Amino acid sequence: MSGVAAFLTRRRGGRSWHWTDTVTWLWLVGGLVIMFGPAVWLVGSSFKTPAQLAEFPPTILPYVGQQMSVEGYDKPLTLYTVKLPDGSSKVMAEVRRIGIVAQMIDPKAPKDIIKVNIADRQPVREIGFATENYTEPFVHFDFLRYLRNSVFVTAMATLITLLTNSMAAFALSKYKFRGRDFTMLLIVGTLMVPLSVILVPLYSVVSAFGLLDSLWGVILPTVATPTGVFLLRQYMLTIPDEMLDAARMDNASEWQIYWRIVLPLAAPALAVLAIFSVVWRWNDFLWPLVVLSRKELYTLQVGLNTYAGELNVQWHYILAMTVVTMIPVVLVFVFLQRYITSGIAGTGLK
Amino acid sequence: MAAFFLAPNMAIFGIFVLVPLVINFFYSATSGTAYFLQDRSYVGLEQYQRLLDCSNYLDTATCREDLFWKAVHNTGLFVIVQVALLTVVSMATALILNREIIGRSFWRAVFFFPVLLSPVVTGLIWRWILQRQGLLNMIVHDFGGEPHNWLTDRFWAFTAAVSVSVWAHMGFYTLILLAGLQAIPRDLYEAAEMDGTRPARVFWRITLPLLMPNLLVVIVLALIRAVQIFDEVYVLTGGGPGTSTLYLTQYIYEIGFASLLRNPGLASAASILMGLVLVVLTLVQLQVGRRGERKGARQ
Amino acid sequence: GDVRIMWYSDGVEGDVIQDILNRFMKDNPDIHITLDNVAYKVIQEQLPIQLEAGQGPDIARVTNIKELAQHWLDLRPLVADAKYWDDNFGDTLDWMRPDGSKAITGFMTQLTLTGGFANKTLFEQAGVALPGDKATWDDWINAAAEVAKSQQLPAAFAIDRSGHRISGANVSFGANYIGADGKPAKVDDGTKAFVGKLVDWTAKGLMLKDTWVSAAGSTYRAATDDFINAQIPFYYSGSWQVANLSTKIGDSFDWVATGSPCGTAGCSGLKGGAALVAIKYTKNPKDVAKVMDYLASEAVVKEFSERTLFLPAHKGVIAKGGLKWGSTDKNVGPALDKFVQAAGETLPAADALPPWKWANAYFAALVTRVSQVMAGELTLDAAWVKIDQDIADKVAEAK
Amino acid sequence: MGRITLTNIDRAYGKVKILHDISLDVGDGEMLVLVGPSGCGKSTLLRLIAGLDQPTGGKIEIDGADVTEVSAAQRGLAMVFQSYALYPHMSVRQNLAFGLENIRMPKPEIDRRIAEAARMLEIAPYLDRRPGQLSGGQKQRVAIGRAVVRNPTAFLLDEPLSNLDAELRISTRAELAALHKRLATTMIYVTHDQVEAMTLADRIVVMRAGKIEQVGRPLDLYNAPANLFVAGFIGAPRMNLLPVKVRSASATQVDVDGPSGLSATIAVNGAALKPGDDATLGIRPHDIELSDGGKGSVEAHVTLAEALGPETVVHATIAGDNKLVAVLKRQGVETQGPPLTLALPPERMHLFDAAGLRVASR
Amino acid sequence: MGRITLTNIDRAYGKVKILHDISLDVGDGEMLVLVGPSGCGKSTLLRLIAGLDQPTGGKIEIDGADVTEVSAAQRGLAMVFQSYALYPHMSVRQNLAFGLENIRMPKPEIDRRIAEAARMLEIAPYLDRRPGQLSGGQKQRVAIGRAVVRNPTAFLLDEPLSNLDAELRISTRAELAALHKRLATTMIYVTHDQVEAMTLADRIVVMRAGKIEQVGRPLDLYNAPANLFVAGFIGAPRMNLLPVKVRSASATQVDVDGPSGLSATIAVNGAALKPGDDATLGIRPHDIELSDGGKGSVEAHVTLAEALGPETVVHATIAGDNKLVAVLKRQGVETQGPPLTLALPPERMHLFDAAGLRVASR
Ligand SMILES: Nc1ncnc2c1ncn2[C@@H]1O[C@H](COP(=O)(O)OP(=O)(O)OP(=O)(O)O)[C@@H](O)[C@H]1O
Ligand SMILES: Nc1ncnc2c1ncn2[C@@H]1O[C@H](COP(=O)(O)OP(=O)(O)OP(=O)(O)O)[C@@H](O)[C@H]1O
Ligand SMILES: [Mg+2]
Ligand SMILES: [Mg+2]
Repeated sequence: MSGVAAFLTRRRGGRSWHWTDTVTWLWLVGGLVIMFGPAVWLVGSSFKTPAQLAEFPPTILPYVGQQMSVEGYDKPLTLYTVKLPDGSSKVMAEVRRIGIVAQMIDPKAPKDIIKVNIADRQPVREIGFATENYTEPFVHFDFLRYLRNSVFVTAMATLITLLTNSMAAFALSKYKFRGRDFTMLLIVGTLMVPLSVILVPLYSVVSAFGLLDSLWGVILPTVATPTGVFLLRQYMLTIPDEMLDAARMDNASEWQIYWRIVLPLAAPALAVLAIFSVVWRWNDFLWPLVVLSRKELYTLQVGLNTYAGELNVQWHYILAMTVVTMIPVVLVFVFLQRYITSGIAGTGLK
Repeated sequence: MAAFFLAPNMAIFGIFVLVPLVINFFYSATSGTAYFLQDRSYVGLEQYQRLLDCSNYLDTATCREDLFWKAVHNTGLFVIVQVALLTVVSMATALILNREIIGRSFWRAVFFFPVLLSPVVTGLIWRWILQRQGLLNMIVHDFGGEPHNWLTDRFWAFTAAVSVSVWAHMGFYTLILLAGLQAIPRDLYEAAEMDGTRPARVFWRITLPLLMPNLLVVIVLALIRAVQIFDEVYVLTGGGPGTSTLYLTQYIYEIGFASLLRNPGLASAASILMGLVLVVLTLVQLQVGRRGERKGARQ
Repeated sequence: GDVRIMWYSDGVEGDVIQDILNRFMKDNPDIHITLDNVAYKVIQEQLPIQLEAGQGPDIARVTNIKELAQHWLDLRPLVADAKYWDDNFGDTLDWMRPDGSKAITGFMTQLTLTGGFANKTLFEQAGVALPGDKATWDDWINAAAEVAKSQQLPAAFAIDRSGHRISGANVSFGANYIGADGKPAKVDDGTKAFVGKLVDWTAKGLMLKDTWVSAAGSTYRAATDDFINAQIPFYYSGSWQVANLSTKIGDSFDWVATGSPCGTAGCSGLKGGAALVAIKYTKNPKDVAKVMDYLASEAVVKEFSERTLFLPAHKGVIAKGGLKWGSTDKNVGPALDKFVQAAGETLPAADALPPWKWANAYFAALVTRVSQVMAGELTLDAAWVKIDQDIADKVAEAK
Repeated sequence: MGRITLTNIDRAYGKVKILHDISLDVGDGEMLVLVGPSGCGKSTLLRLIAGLDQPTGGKIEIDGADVTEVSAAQRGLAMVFQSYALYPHMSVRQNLAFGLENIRMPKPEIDRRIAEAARMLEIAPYLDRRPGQLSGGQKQRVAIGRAVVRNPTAFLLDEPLSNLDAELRISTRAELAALHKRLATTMIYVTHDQVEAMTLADRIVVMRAGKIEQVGRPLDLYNAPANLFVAGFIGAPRMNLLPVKVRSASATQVDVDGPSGLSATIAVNGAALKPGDDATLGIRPHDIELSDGGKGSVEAHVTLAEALGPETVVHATIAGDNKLVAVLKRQGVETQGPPLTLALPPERMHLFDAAGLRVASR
Repeated sequence: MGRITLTNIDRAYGKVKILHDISLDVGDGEMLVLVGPSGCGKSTLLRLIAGLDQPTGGKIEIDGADVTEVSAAQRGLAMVFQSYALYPHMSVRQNLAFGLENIRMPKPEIDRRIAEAARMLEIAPYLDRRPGQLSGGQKQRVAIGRAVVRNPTAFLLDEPLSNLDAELRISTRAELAALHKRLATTMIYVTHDQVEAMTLADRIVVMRAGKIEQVGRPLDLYNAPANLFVAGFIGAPRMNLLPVKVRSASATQVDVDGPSGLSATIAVNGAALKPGDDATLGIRPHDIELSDGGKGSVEAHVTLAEALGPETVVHATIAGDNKLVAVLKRQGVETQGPPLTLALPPERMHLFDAAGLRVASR
C-alpha cells in the first residue's frame, strides 16, 4: 500500500514531493471535473426522455417518476410524497389531478380519496434509463448502413490524408528546392479558408467531377488538409538529416527513405494527425450534407441530423446517437495515442 | 524528387481548395441570390465598397454594414483572448501530461475527450449548463451563491464563448504540443538539471525554444480556427446577447446561406477580406516562427 | 419508376408518412418511393443549391415555398382531378407558385398558425382568471404578470425569437408590410406600436429576456422549455407546439391554447406551414403526380393530421370536422380545436404574408434589429431606420 | 568539499541488472578514473552519482550527506555528457553561460569565466556559433567548457576527450590535469583511453559487467593487476597471457613450464600453488626484449609488424598456436624476415592461478 | 574497382571556405587515413566523397567515372558516420539488413552476412535491441557493422573506433585491418588516433584548415615530416621543437646553437641555410635518452612525470623557458628529484627552416 502511495506521490525521477506535483494533481483533478464532467452529464442525459431533457433544473442522472399498481385502478399510478396538513409526510398515489387539486390515495388503503393541493406534493422519483433513445433509432434509422458509410469515409480519408500529407511534408522539410517557401505559404495560407466560404464553388467543382452523391465526393476535398502538411512538416524538421544520409549510403531510394525512415520516425506526429483526421472525418457534417442527398450514402452524422427539424429537435435521439457514434472514435484515440511517445530520432545518434 | 512527393497532395489541394478559392473571388464581384456564377451579374468591387463603407471604423453604428463591423470587432477581441488562453492552457496541460504521472493514457483521454464531440453537441451541453436554469446555476445555488443569467450578460457570454471554445479545442493543441515535447531529447533536460536550472527556467530557456516549431503550429492553427469560430458559439449564445458574440463566420453564414434571401456575393467579399487579414497575420507569425525555428535547429 | 422524396421531421411525421407510403407502394408495385429523411438544414441550405443546378429529389417537403417556386413542377395537367385540388387546397396554392401563375405545385402537409398557450394550473394557483376570448395583448400580459408575481416566476411571458411570430400581432395592431407596388413598405405605426410594447415589456422584465436577447441575427430561438417547466404562465408560439407540449408536459400541469390576443385592428395570428411540392427536374412526372394525388387525398390528409397532430390545410377535412386527434392527453384536443377556430380569425393583411416574396426579408430584419434594441445596443428609432435599410438592401440584392 | 561515497549501489533496467553492489569511496579532490569494456555500466554509474538516475538499491553520499534522494540540480556536480547534450538553440557562449545565469552570477564574472574556458579549450572563435555548426570535436570541447565554468563540487566526465584529435587531446588532458591540480576538485572520469587513465588518475576503477574488478593507483594496477581481467585490460597492447603448468612451487618461488619449451622461475610471496596446477603466465609486450638466446627466451615468428614510429608492435606466434605481442623499441621489423629470438624477463612476469587471481609476487 | 580521385575540390559554407583545392588520388584497395586537427574538414571531405554533399568546385571520380553529380546511393560506397546515425526505430538486425534489403539481396544471404558481422564486432547479443538501448561503444560497432555487411566499393569511415574501449579498439582495429586485407577494398578512414593512423594506413593524409599538408606512408611522415605542422601533429607525444640559430651551414651539414648551451651538428642534404638564420630543431620525445653528459646533452628540470607503465612521459624545462618532453623507458621518475641529464642524439634530429619547411636530411 505504501508502495502505491509512493508511486502516486512520486515526481519525475522519484524524489520527494515538489510544488510542481501539487500543481500537476490540482490541474489533473480540475481537468477531470471540467473536461469529463460534461461528458458524464452527456451520457446521463442521453438516457433521459424528452420531458426530462427539457426539465429545469437539470439533473445529472435520468430520473423517472415512480409508479405503482394499485388495486382497483387499471393503470399504474404515480407516487408522490405528500405533506399532510398535520405536518407529516406520506407516500401516496395520484388518481387524477383537477387543476391545482390532486386526488390522492394511500396505496395501503386505496379506498379513501384525499384531496391535496399540488403545491404540497413532490413526485417520488427513481433513476430510470430511457433506453428507447438508443433502441428506437436502431429500428427506424439505418444505423448499420450509416455506420458502414462513416467507417469507409473515415478510413479512406484518413489513409489518403496520412499518405499525401506526409509525402508533401517530407518534400517540404527534407528537400531544398526553389519555391519551397512559396508552396509552404500557399498551403498555410489556405488553412484559413473556412469551408462555409468555399462551399458553393467547391460544390460546383465536385459536381463537375461527377462526385455528387458519392462517398468519394465527401472524401477527396477533405484529404489535402493543410493542417496535416503543416503539422507533419514541423515535426519532420526535427528528424536529423544524418539519418537520411545514412540511408542514402545504404542504397535506399528516396521513396524508401520516406517510407522506411522518415515515416516511422514521424510516428508521433502521424498518430496525432491520424487521431485528428479520424475525429474530423467522423464528425464531418456540413460537407457530407452538401454532397450526399441520398440516404443510402448517409454517414452517421448526416443521418443523425435528420432528428433536427425546423421547429423541433429531437435531442433525446441525437444525444443517444452521439454517445453511440463517439464510441468508435474514443477507441481509435485510445489505440493511437500510444504512439505519441518520446521522439526516438535522437537515440540513434551519439 | 520533391515534385514527386508533393504531386498527390498538391493535385488534390489544387482541385479542391485552390480552384474553389479562385472561383470565390469571382463570386465577390457579382451580385444576386443565385448560386451559380453564370446566373449572377457582375458588379465589380461594389460588394467590397459596401462592406468598407464606414465613416468611423471604431464606431460600428456609422458603418453601412454595421453588423459586419460589429462581427469584426467581436472577432478581433475573441481571437486575442481565446488564442492566448488556448495556448497557455494547452501548454500547461501538455507539460503536465508529459510528466511521469500514473495513468498517462487515461489523463490524455480526459483532456482530449471534448475534441471528439461535434461542435453542435458541445454548444448544446454548455448551453444547458450555463442557461438561466442550468447546471451551473444549480451548483451555484447549492453552494449558497447567487445564480446568474450567464448567457444574457455581455461579459459572461463572451467569457463563456471563449471558455467553451477553449474547452472544446484544447485537447487538439495539447496533443500537438505533447508530441513536440516528447521529441525534445531527454539528455538536454538532464544537462539542464546538472546546470542547476529551476523548473521555470528550464521551461523558458529549454522547453519553449525547442518547442518553437510545434508552438508555431499551435498558434497558427489556433488563430485561424479562432477567426473561423462558429458552430459551438452559434449554438451556445447564438451571437447574443444582442450582437456581442456575433463573429465573422456567423455573419458570413447568415448572409450567405442561412437567411432565405441570401447574398453569396457579399458573403464571399466578407470572407475574402477576412482571409486577407489572416494571410497577413500568418505571414507575420511565420516570419517570427522562422526565426524561432532556426533557433530550434537540432545540434 | 423511382420517386425520391426529401423529407424533414419535427416530430413523428417521418414515421407516419413512411407508413402511408408503404401502403401506397403495396398498391402500386410499379412505383418505388424512397423517403430521404434529412435535417431541416438540408432543406433550407442544400436543396436550393441542388435546385439551381437542376438537380434534386422528385418531391420535397419545404417551407420556403415561395422563393423557390420557379423550381416546382406544375401538376395541373398531371393530376387526376385538378378541381379536387383547387377546391380543397385553393387558399394555399398561391403560397407555392410563382406570382401570377395558376399552377398546382403541391399542397400543405401542415398548416400552422401562431398562437398563445397558457399554463392554466399556474393561473389557478395564483387565483387569476384566464383572460377571455377577446382579451387584448395588454390584458394577457397584465394577467400573466400578476400570475408571475404571485408565483415568483422569472417572467410573465415569452415569444419565440422569430420575425414570423410577432408579425401576426403586428398586423393586429394595424401593421401592413406590403406596399402598393407589392414591394415591402416602410415600417408603419402598427409594427411600431406592438414592437414598442414588446421592447417595453422586455425592459420591465415581463417578457423573458433570454429568448430574444441571447442571440444575434435571425437565429431562431424558442421558449418552449420555459413554458414546459412552468417558468412562464403565458407563451406565444404556434400550433406545431401542441404535440411537443403534450409529450413534454405530460401530467405536470394543465395548459390551454388561447388563440392570438387582440390588438387595435383585430386578433390575428399568422399562418404558415410546410408544403409537399413536386419538383420540375423529375424524370417521372407521371409517377410523381400519382404519389401526390394519393398523399393529397382526403383520407390520407385526415389520417396524417390525426396522427401527427398537425392542422390540415384541406378544406374538406376541416369542413367535415370530427378529427380524431391521436392523443390521450386531455389538453390536446381542445388546443387543436382552438387553433382550427383561430385560423378563421386571421386578418387579410396577415393572410397576405405567406404568399408574399419579401416576407422573410421583413421577418429577418425585424428580429435582428428588435433584439438589438432589447439588448440595449440600439434605440428604437435607430432600429426603424436600420430595418428599412436592411429590407431595401435585400430587395436591391435580389435584382 | 567533494567526498563521494557509494555504498552497495545496484541498478537494474527491468530484470536486467546493470550494476551490482558497487561500493566506492572517492576522496575529496581525488581524480578517479573509471575504465571498463563498453557496456559495462560506466555511464550508468556516473548518471547515478549525478542524480540523473536512481539506484534500485544502495546509498550515495556527498560529504557525508545522503543525497540518494536529492535532485541532480541540488547535488552541485557538473557533468560532461558522452552525447555532449549541448543546447542546440543557444550559441556556444549561451551554452556556457546558462548554468552560471541559473545561479545569478554577475555578468562580468560570467564573461570572465567563459573567456577563460574558451582560451583553455580553444573554442573562442566559435563562441557565437550554434552547436549545429560545430565539428564533433568542437562540440565536445564546448561540453567540457560548460562543466568547467561552473566550478562545481565535483566533475563527472563521460569520455570527455574521445572526439578530440591527438594534439588537442593531449593538451586538453594536460589542461584538465592542471585544472584538477589548481581547483583540487574531485573528478570522476570515464575513459577508454589507457594513456588518459594512467596519466590523469589518482586511482583507477576497473569495471566489468557492472562489477568493480579492482581499484588502485595506476601503476599498482599496471604492475600488480589483481586478476586476469585487469591484467588484460590495463596496458596497451594488452598483456600476453600464456597457459602454463606449475612444475614445482615453494613459498618463495614457482617454476612453470609453458609452450615452446618456455620455462620460468617466478619469485612469489607465499603461493597456494601445487605442482601440476594450471596457471597463467602474463608478460607485457613492452617488457619483452630482443635477445641472443638463453634461458627464458623464445623463438617467435612475426605475423604482423606495426610500425608506430618510435617503436614497433610485433605480433608473433610461438610454438604454433600461441600468440605473443611485443613492443620493440626500434623500427624496421619485417613480417617476412627470419624468426626473432625474444627474451621474457622472469622478474617482469605475472602469475595467475587457475581462478584467474594474481599470485602475489614478492 | 575502388579508385577514388579528387581533383581541386573546394567546399564553402556561404562565404566560409572549409576545403581549399583538395586533390587526392586513392588507389584501389588502398587504406588512406585522414588526420588533422578538429574542425579541419575531414568529415566534410568524407561527405563529399560519399555524395552526401556537393563540392562547390572540383571533380570526384570513382574508377575514372566522374561521379560529382551522382547521388550517394549510386556511388556504391559505404560510410560509418561520426555520429553513428543509426535508425532508431529499427533493431540492430534491421539496421544491418536495411542496406541489403534495398538491393534486394536474398534473405539467407542477408542473415549470413549479419551473422558474420555480428561475430566480428561482438554485437550478436544485441541484435534485437534498438539503438536507444545500447551503450555508446555498442552503437559504434553497429554503425561499423552496417557498412561492413554491404561489401561496398569503398568504405568511408569517420572515426569509427573513437568510442570503443582500448581492448575492443585494438581488436576491432585488427579486424578492420584483416577485413581490409581480405576484401582489398579501398578505405578512407578519418581518425584522431595516432596508433590507428600509423598501424592501419597505407598512406596518411595530414590536413590543416581545409588544406592538405602532407601525404605519405606512415613512417615517412614520422621520420620525415614535411613541415613543422606535420612534425608536431604526427607522433605522440608531439615532437619537441626548439628555436635555434644557424652557426654554420654547408651542403652536407649544419651547425646550430640552441638554448641552454645546446649545440648540434646535423647532417643534411643540400640546405639553403645561411649562418645567422633562425631555424627550428625538432626531436621526438621517444628519441631522447638519459645520458651521463657529453656533447648534445642537456640538463632538464622535471615538472611532471606521467607514469604510463612501460614508460614514463617526462615534462621538463631546459634553460628556463624551453619545455622538453621525453619518453623514458623506465618507471620511477620523480618530479621532485634532481635534474636529469638527457641526451639528444643528433642523428635523430629534424631541422626546419624559418618558413617551417623541413631541411632535407641525408
Ligand atoms: N534504457 C536501457 N534499457 C536497457 N538496457 C540499457 C539501457 N541503457 C543502457 N542499457 C545497458 O546497460 C549497460 C550499461 O550501459 P552504459 O551506457 O552504462 O555502458 P558504458 O559502460 O558507458 O559503455 P560505453 O563505454 O560503450 O559508453 C549496457 O549493456 C547497455 O546496453
Ligand atoms: N553547416 C555548417 N555551416 C558552417 N560551418 C560548418 C558547417 N558544418 C561544419 N562547419 C565547419 O566546417 C569545419 C569542418 O568541419 P568538419 O566536421 O569537416 O570537421 P572535422 O575535421 O570532421 O572535425 P572533427 O574531427 O572535430 O570531427 C568546421 O570548422 C565546422 O565548424
Ligand atoms: Mg558510456
Ligand atoms: Mg568530423
